[in-house]
Amino acid sequence: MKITLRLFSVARDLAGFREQTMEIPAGSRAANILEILQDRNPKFAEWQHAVRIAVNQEYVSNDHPLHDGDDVAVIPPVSGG
Amino acid sequence: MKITLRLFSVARDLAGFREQTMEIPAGSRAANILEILQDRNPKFAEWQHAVRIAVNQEYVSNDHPLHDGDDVAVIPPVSGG
Amino acid sequence: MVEITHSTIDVQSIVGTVTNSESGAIDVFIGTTRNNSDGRGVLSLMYEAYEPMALKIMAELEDEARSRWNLHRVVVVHRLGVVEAAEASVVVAVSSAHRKEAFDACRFLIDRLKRDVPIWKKERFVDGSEKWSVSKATNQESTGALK
Amino acid sequence: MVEITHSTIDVQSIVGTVTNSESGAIDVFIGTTRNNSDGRGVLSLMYEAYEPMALKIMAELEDEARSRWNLHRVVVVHRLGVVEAAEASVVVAVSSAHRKEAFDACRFLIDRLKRDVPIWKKERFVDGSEKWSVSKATNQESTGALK
Repeated sequence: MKITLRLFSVARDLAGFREQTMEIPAGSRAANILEILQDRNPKFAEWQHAVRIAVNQEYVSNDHPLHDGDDVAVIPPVSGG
Repeated sequence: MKITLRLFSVARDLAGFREQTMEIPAGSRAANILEILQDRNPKFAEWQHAVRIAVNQEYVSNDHPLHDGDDVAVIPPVSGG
Repeated sequence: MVEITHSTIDVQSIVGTVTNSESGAIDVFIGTTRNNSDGRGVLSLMYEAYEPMALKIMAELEDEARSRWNLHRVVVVHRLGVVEAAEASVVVAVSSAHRKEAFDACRFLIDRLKRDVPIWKKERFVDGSEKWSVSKATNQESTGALK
Repeated sequence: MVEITHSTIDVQSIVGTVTNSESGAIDVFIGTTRNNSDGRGVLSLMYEAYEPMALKIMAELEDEARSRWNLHRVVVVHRLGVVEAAEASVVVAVSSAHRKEAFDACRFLIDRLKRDVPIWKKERFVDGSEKWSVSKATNQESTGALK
């Protein structure tokens, strides 16, 4: 299935891209996105427990199942205000 | 001894004056001022426990001794803000 | 900085006064005239003060706030005279490095101002009547009340 | 009302928006750029956001604040792009009948904005270097963090 992956702040710097359409295995869950990013850049490991995943602009838990067409965002610790 | 007595808000309305120089017995204390006002207008009784006395612009306790030349203010419940 | 004024309070200018490069947080409290009190329509409020003592206590409150929290700038302004509905009678503004101090100090200053600063308001109701706004309970709970 | 802007935030106009005759209290929080961070000189901050989600969460926070407290008007504005020292990056303004609600709601809104709204700042130091301002601790304490 296909998702759109959006990266922000530190996550974008580590991955080297802002937005990408990505083919992922059916049955993938939110946490799998982090594994994919970590495979590409091991430095993601330090952020694994600090980032949140949002699907279609809503924060989801680790085991949230992804669906075809989902808009998935990797949200590093926010620092607005 | 002589003091200046200043009244505000409800206290002024009850007493009918804003400021007066007043002869009081030597040895008078802050609470005695309220007794004097109450003798003049019994309605002061309802305010007895609600008003504070300030001497020379500082809140004092009931038994604070007054001195000749003191500036004594009767401070009804404040409602600034 | 504490001030008593008889004209409109300029909030924008107060925000300018407390703004500075060392601060990350500003909290501003604005007390405004409500058009009702216990269900009765209020036209305006009329404030009076024991001015020199009010300024003295306001300055003491600023000192106490500064000793409790690390504050950069502090402004407390109270207006006297007639204040119409929706107009500001009091503005407290505080700047500090972080937001906790600004919030805590601002709240402390307005709470204590309302408890201790000798200022009184008379409510002018839409039906033409007037009444000093007094709660007999308030003062008895305060430190310094005659016991 | 929640808003994201790329230009200077007009505090005076926000105060005007939340002012109304039913309210007795307005609390305004202003977050400004500090010229230092952990002892290092800061020139400016650069804010970026996941804009549609940021607006969505800001609106949810306004709804939650309104459900918790009886608020009259609420304005939350965040600025993006470069914000120089002493300039405002965020303004939260709340009006209510009494001051407790205004203070509590304003503090709730800025606390939760800083925890949950997807906005990030990059610090630009006077020595020319840049760094995303990230505290690894923050998110782990938040609801919704991946565990």
